[in-house]
Amino acid sequence: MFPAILPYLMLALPLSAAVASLLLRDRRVGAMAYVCAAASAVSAAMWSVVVLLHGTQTYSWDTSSVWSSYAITLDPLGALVLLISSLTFACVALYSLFSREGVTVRGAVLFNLFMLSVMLAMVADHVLLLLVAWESMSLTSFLGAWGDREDQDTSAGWRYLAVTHFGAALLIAAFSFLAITSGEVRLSAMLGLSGSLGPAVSALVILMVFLGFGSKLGLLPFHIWMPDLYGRAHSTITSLLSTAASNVAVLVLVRTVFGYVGVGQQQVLALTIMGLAALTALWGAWQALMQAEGSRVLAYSSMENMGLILLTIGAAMLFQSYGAGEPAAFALMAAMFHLVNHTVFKALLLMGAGTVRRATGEGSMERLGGLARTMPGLSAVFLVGVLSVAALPPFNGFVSEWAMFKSLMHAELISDPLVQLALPLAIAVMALCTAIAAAAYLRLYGFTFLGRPRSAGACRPRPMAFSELFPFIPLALLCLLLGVASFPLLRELAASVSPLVGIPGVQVVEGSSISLLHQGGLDPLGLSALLAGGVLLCYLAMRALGPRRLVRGDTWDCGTPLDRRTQYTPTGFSQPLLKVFTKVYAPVTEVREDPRPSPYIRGVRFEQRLPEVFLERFYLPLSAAAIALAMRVKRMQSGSIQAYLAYIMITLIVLLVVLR
Amino acid sequence: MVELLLLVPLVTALLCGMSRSERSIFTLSVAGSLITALVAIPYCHAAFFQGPLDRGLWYLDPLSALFVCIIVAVTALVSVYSVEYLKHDRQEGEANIRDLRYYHFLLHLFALSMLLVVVVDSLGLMWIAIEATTLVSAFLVGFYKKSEAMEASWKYLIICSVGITLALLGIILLYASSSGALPEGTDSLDWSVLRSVAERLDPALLKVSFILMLVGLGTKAGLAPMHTWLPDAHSQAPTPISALLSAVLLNCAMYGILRAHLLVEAAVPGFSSSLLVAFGLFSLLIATAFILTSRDLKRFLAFSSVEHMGIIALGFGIGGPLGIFGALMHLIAHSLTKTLMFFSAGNVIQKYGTREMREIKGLGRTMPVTAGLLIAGMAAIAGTPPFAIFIGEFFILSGALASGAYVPAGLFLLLIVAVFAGMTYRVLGMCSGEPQEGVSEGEIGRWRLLPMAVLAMTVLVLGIYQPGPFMDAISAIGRLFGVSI
Amino acid sequence: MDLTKLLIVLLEVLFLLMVSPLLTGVVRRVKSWMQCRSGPSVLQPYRDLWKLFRKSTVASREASWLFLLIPYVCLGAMLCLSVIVPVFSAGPAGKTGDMLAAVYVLGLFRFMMVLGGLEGGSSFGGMGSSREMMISAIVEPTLLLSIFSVAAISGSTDLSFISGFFASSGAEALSPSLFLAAAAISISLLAENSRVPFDNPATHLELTMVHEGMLLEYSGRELGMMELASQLRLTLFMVILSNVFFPWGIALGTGVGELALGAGSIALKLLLISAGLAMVESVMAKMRLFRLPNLLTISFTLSLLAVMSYYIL
Amino acid sequence: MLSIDTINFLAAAILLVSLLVMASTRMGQLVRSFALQSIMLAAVAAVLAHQTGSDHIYLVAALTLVVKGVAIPRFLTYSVDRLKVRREIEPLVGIPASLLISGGLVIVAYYVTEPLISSAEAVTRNCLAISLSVVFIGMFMMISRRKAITQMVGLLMMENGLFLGIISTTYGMPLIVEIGIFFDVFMAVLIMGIFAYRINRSFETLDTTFMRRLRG
Repeated sequence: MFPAILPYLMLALPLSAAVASLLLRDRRVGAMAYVCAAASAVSAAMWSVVVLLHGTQTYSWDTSSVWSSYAITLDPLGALVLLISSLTFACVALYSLFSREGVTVRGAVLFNLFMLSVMLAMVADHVLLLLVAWESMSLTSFLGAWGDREDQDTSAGWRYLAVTHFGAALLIAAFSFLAITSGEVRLSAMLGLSGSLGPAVSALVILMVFLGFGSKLGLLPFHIWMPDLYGRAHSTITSLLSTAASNVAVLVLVRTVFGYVGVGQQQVLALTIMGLAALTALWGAWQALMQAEGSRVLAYSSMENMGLILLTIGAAMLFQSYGAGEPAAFALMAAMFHLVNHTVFKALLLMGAGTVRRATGEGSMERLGGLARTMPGLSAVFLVGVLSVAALPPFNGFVSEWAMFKSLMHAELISDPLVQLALPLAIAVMALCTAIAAAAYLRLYGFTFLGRPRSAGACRPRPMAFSELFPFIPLALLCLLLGVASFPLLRELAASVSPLVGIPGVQVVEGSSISLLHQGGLDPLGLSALLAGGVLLCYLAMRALGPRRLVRGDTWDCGTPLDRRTQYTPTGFSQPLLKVFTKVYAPVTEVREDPRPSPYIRGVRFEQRLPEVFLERFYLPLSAAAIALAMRVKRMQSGSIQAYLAYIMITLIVLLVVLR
Repeated sequence: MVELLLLVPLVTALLCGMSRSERSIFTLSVAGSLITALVAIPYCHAAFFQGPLDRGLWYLDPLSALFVCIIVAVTALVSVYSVEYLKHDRQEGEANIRDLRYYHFLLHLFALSMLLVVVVDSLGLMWIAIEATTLVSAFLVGFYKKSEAMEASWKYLIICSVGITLALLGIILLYASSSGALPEGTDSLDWSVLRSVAERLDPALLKVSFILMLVGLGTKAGLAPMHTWLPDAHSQAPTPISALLSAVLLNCAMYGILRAHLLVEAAVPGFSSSLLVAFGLFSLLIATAFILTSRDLKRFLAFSSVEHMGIIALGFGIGGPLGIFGALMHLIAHSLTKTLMFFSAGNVIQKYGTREMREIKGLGRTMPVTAGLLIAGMAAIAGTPPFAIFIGEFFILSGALASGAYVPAGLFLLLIVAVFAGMTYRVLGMCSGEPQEGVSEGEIGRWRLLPMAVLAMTVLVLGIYQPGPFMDAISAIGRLFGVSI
Repeated sequence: MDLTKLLIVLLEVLFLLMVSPLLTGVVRRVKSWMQCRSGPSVLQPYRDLWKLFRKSTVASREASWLFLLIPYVCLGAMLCLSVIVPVFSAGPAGKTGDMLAAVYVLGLFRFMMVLGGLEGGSSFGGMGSSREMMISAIVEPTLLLSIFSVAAISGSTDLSFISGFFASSGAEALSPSLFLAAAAISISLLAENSRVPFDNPATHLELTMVHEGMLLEYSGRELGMMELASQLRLTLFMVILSNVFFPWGIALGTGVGELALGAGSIALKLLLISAGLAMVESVMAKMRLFRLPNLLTISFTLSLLAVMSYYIL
Repeated sequence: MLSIDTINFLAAAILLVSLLVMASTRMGQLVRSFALQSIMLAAVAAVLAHQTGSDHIYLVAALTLVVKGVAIPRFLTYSVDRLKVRREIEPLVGIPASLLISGGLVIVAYYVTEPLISSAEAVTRNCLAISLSVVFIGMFMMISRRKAITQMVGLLMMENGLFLGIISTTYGMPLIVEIGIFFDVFMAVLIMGIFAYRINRSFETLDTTFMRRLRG
């Protein structure tokens, strides 16, 4: 039977492609490896569809070893995430294949391995497989991001590894708790363990899982690696890391918290998680607004989006802990939907940012501008991505953000005053994040594509072949499709998250309209039709007034010819908001007078720097303290043999006297 | 007979010592170590699957068989690796043909003494063998005859001798404790006899005896704060010898501690295991500090050995099926992985002519295969899945959590993360960047990559899939500890 | 959707389209009275629009394909919004439209308009865009929170439902939280529509302008569309304000008499609000840009309090 | 009973000689004191052998006398002459302080062995405590003295303490073990001698406090 080989294809293709290109070290093989990756992604998508049609499928391989049998399983929830992720994978594979600077063997190998580990992590039904896939994701993404660069500075990459390894250690601890409590290594055999774990330990486990996965999602304070990685690494890697890796993290997090452990009565924990997620989202939005590089904006934007998703998941936990299953299911559905949407538009945006950087040779928005005229195709698809990420109708980000907002509006179902204060606050945070992040995306688009070019590279970007643009198109279409006609997907999502909250079937979609408990719903299809109709009407009305006569002229310049320096800069653009939130950013300003030979001309230099608070106030002191402590310990290895012998003697005497 | 297992390395050592040409030395050495490995197979098989071999002086139970396997395997790999290593040394003028003879004579003698440690029945003879390992390996540590090497071997000799003397006192007290338990006139130092009466040994004497043995053998096993000789000796010895020291010698001392632990645990439950946990964690703590600050590649690896011996002690201390399995797995995996790490370090050091990690740059460019294996080894040694060490750490952690030892578990987790951070920082620093002037591209030697590749594959496979016989052997050892794995 | 409903919707949209320029005219007229000027006719905005629609367009050389698309999107979004927002009739008989979605449609309008400001690459456009984003970063959360409080009281986010709920429940629905929300939305109305004290719609002085700065590069037909869209936006805000907080007279059925009453009452309310707006604009001065956040934060706090007080009190 | 008293007397004398070793200021004095201790140890063994009548303890006594009482001291004296070691001891901890600390170590040893003694025979009591004391003192000797040779003597003293423990608590180990231990000790001293010679060649001193190149 054909569908039975799909999972094998999905896993074997990238593995064999990676091994083949590693052994043969030929660029053509590397190119073939990307094709294999795309094929594997397609088979993953097909498998997901099969699972969505026929229900959960499990494959297991018996080993006589300590790990009993390895198994992979795909449930409908996983299938939905895998479906969208694999479509994105296929696009990114094509993007890498067609990219101008060509295919490198190393890139192809790492791409395939990374994709393999992501897919494996999504379907893993075994503790070891999950942990292996998870760590291999970190390692391959790290190698992909840093390995091919010649720069001396590996500290940023090291930060990434260290932080994710810390997260992995927490996950290892958490899953080891689960495994010893259930006596199982199969994940699907774990169900509702909170009863046997006890409230304190299950809270600990949930927190560890949350922080562990959070380390990849950029949860505060684990986000420090994100901007540097996104700023430096190739967009192939970042576009997968931000999307597929996040999908894995959230998917397994949801499965663990709601399925394996079960929420129980963890109200305080849920509120804590919501608080942390809210801070993450806010911090991400604030920082996204101030970054000069497009890829760094997108890094913080990932942080913001993941913060919102985790906030909604936290709300779902809160509802669940009070026994309100329906809103919990709705919140989970909203979060998962935003997750898949984020996959689509973030991959599009990161690929776009990478293309811009390579076409112009400029990474900073301070030196870009005007690309909409020279790269119209890219500017159009990028606009779709920006509108999606800014949650504007009729694109997908809008629908999922609407649903997330809506899910927080069920405070009246729970009579606890704490919750009734917390949920409105969550809404306030979400609203603030959305607004600030929208400003950041606007700035990203406006200063990259609009206005006049700010550097020579931006004046004459390398032209883009259609094959380069092609991988963007399915993603852009998907952004629109998921925004306009997402109701079948939402219906599936709602059905697949409802077992997690213990409710047989939550009805959230009626016709094409989404709502819960009849509290006002959204009909994305209708709204989009109205929008399209409005625009069409305007167009027809204007046509009726006669053809447009268009004259090109100079920009209004008040009589002073405009040059590069008269244009608004991205820094200037965000300056008012910097002033508003000056307490948050705590900018370090330095005004220096330049010594000049002439007494009549005064030169003044103004410098403003936004400190990376978490790095400078938390991590650097922490590591400095650790090193200082280690240096003190190091003194014990003084080189004196007498001292060494004294250690032995003292140890011995102390032990004998104390324990005799 | 077990004597054959000991005879082959002895003969190899003597033949190597008498050979005239470089070629014949290398051939003899490799052949000898491989034959030893072959000879060991039936013994180990019997010990694992047919119960202990108890023949007079010799005693081979599953635990000894495991150590025999590790010793012969690592020795074989080391003798293969040594070929090109010493050729390179000879080209550089660091060693002449006499040194070669001397090296191989001692190498096989060293292997012999370590084999002796694990196959004798009497604890007294075990002590003698352990002291013999110190005496033989001191010459190997001082192989390069530089003043640092002299210093290191002196410290090694003195500190380990002191430690081992304390251990002997412990053995004496153990012996004394048995006098009440055994029938008059049959007091014995044989482990197999002591084991059978373990519950009736005098607890007061046993406690003091265990402390003395733990401190004494712990010195040799590299448990902090008695580990001080270890970085010196490891850094000064020729790199293949460092591998042997780290991967096998430390384990031999750990073997002695385990033998004592098994006895004490039967008579005074909980006493020795809590001491093992304490020493394990302390070693982990101290080693972490040094790993974070070390600059010398081989010292760095030596401290990593301290760390891992700490983890192994922790695992055995935690006990239970999970802890014991984890510790055994970790012990095996650490031997193999650390050998791989030292081999990689040997390539790097011979290529760059320095051990200073800050002066080593751009390995990814100059020696891509070594760099790849180094990174794989680093990932493995830092406990990244799916390498075998991860399995060990995972089970030790699970064991700690299952037994409710949350504080040790938390500390353990925190420290291995810190170690990971320190490890990656250094290794990445070496692999990236621009190589300095005068370092040509290309690996040094192809054959030395073979044992490394074998090791890397083994730790990888062992992490993902543990073959049936392997698990059977482990569970045979587990039964010795009274747990069913 | 049956035919009557469709008809009502069409009527409402037409009504809004027709009345929007008039309201702008009224505001200007009232303001000039207050300044003891006779001022232009209230029909002047119609004439302006007609003139603009027939003029040819001058576009900057620097502007891209997006520049000419933006006015269509903006006006289209406002048309879409006028379909959603209940004008004459509400309740089960009225149309359905989600209030949260309405905020997002407004967001789309603003996003596009601000992007338009960045086309051309002059410093005026950038300045206007930058300031607009600063204001909207706080106004949008305020709006959403106010909606949340209203939704919490009425039990739905459906605009028509809310309006019908308040119309039918009368005085018992009055609560402190409603007042706070009304205050917050009123301040947002001023901010969102670039009125004094946030912006001065009557000036093109570069140091103060926000809204006009963004439209500086537009001309002819496109300018007309943007102007109309802005006027429509003001009207829609007023309609929302009046139909949510003062829904008296709104039709709850589809009877002709009811509808006529609804139309009459909404027209009256719009006139009153316009007059009020003109009063506010006349007695207040435009604020310094960096004092705006204070006012905006006040409105944000008001809306947060509105939500909180609903649950606490 | 005579022999028990004799053994106890000799054991106490061994302890006193350890303190004498500690108090030595010259290399020659040190080595001679050590030789005296070894001879006393041989005497203890001989008495014990007489008491228990086991032949192999006679052998042990003879070996102790020959190896530790004669051969090793001569080897040490030869090394001191050959390597031109300075005659002074050069302690890191002064002699009075060393003696005080040694006294403290004796107390510790008695304290530690106290619970063990209750269950042991009369001979064992003192001897076990004394043997532990001698081990401690030997170890302290290694810590508090600079020269490589003094460290060797310290180690040998530790081993003397150990032997006292062996013969007094267990009346001797199995013969093969005993002989093996003797062989090992002898080899160890020889090898240390070789290294001391090499160290002297490369550092031009036997002062171990100069060997501090390997640190950190």
